[in-house]
Amino acid sequence: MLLAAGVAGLVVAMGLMIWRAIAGPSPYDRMLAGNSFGTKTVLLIAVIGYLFGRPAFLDIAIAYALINFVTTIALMKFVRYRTLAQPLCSPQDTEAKDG
Amino acid sequence: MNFVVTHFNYLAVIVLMMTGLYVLFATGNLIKRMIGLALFQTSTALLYISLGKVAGGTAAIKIYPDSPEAQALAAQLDPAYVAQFGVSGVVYSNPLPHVLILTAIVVGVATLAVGLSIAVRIREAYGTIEADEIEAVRAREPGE
Amino acid sequence: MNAIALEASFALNVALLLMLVAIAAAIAWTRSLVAAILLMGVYSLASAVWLVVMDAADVAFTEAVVGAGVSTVVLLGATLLVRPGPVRVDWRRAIAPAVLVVGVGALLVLAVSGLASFGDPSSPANAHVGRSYLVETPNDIGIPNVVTAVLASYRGFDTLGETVVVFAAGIGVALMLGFGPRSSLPQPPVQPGEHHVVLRVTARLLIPLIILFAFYVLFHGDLGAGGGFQAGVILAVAPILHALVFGLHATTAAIPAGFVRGVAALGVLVFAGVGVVCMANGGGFLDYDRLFMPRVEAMIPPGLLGDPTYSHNWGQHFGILLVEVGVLLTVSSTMVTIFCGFAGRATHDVGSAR
Amino acid sequence: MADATHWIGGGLVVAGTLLTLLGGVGVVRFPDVYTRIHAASLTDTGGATLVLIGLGILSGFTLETLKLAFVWAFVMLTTPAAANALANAAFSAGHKPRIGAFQIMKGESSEGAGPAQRDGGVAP
Repeated sequence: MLLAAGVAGLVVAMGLMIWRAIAGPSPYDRMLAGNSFGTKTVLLIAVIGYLFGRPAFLDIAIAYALINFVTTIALMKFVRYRTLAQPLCSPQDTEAKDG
Repeated sequence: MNFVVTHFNYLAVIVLMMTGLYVLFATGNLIKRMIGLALFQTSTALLYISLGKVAGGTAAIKIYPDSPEAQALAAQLDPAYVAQFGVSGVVYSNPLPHVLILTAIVVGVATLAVGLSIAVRIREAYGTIEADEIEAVRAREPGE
Repeated sequence: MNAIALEASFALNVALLLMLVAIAAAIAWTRSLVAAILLMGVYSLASAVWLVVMDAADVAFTEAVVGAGVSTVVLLGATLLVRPGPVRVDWRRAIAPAVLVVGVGALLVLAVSGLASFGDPSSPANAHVGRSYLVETPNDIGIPNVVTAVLASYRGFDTLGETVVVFAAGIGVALMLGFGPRSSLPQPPVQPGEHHVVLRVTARLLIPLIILFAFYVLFHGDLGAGGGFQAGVILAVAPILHALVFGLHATTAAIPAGFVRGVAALGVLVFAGVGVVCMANGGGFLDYDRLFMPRVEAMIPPGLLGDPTYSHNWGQHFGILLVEVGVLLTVSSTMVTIFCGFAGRATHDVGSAR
Repeated sequence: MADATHWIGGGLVVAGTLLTLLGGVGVVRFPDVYTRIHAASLTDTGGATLVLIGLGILSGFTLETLKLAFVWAFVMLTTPAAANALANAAFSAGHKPRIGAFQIMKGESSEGAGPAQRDGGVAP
């Protein structure tokens, strides 16, 4: 019963994230919504596993948590730097620019 | 109305498939077309998985019939139903659509990549990825 | 407890499908390609949750790592290379597709009305072949995950075909786009004080864990959700993350292009080689029961590993494991090839090609 | 005893869900990127912690507990890092905060990167 309530709350929160991902307005809002949607997906998978009596599916939740991060980084690099191949700048780079 | 309830999954999947098909046809942008194709493909996968679902079933990974997990799952269902449709006391969903779709998804991303790389080469050859502009360029250069 | 779980299953099914419809409509409606690609990733995540509700744990695994991970990155890489403007919308061009789509949709609804209702255990799809796989797997194969058993053993020849298709697609992308960084790109503009120390540290922590998790998924594939395809994609995500954070030059310095292509071929070779070994021992192609010579099989003590309630067929066990390793090698190196092809093709090549 | 774990674990799950829901409302209602990132990342990590602890109490001490710990560790590692990267990128791209001490800092060059980065495809 409590788990079912938890699932319902997470689904509603995912719906709110979809609203933000569609509405924008800036690409960073969309990326934020996508990333947060992914985190809620991880939690939803975990709770569903216990609700339906097969908690072994937590593996899938682990995979989501890892993949979600990579997707967000790729989107961030795309929107901000227009490249996927260049390294993200390290502190030495910015110091060189400062000096 | 009863039809809508019993076939809700199929109807929703048809809406998704048609959305993908619409994106595929309505836009001239090749990248957007590939997105539409991916949408269509994912929706087809959803249709297969819907067909393989068995009411009250669980994932097709065997659990021991006398384990607490299996007992809890069987307790949710009518014993006659479990006896008729279960396999040694547990009702499983159909694994065959899962196998077909699992490989189809990985092959799908590989073919998506091939399609996108063709789009990239088209951009390099014609300077655009809008389908009608490509036609215009081809009309101007009849030698090709 | 019991009724709640069943009702919750159907309610969740309906809610997630409505969510998917909303996302698909937004993808069709938006003019921004970035938004469409991001929403495609969200669509994959939502459909993966739905797949878990539909008991398709293995498919959910694949959809999550492929749809939300690799295909988003590939789409982004392609978008970078073609540098499109905003998607143009012309309502006159939308009429004919809309009519067509409504027509096809109506035909499909007509076709679907002939299907058995959702969840029917005695429908033709569920009653015959699928059920016999469930019944026979403990005797024939002896592993708990029926999906892996069907994938790697019953339908092993089909899976070999799929692996070859993935391999061929990787070759196609490599031929069309090349492999890896071809020239030094201009550095992106750096603002003072802008650096990504947090990302670099996190990536350095995560990359080994991703690789470890990929191998867990591979070796756990016959016991729970997982297998060669999923593990391959997860393994490919580690170099992709490395390239995203530390640059593609560093990644190709660590993993040379030739090595990756060789591994892709090796995977197919391992898969087909297992089949040939089975033939050499007097069985059919990919008949894992004949993987070992009878003399070797007799030397394995019964009940060596696992639970004695499942009959243990060692040929099947090792055959499936070897085949999954082959799939892992091919899939992971193909995904890396595809990523490097898209990310490494310099954007100014596009301008100079004309 | 079983009843107590059921209520405590389930209660923690529901509490974590409510926190996540609160963050979702914040993401929809807040005025600019930075406040939205703040709302989402804080409630995601907090909600994940509560939900996963709740599930751990429900499951007892098994192999699943270890997996829950892994999920928690990955969420705690990736969500703040991604939020940091997003905020860093948004700020360096010239997005102005609507509220707080930094809102006038880039006032002069506000028509620079901010509006140009709005959606659209790729700038030529």
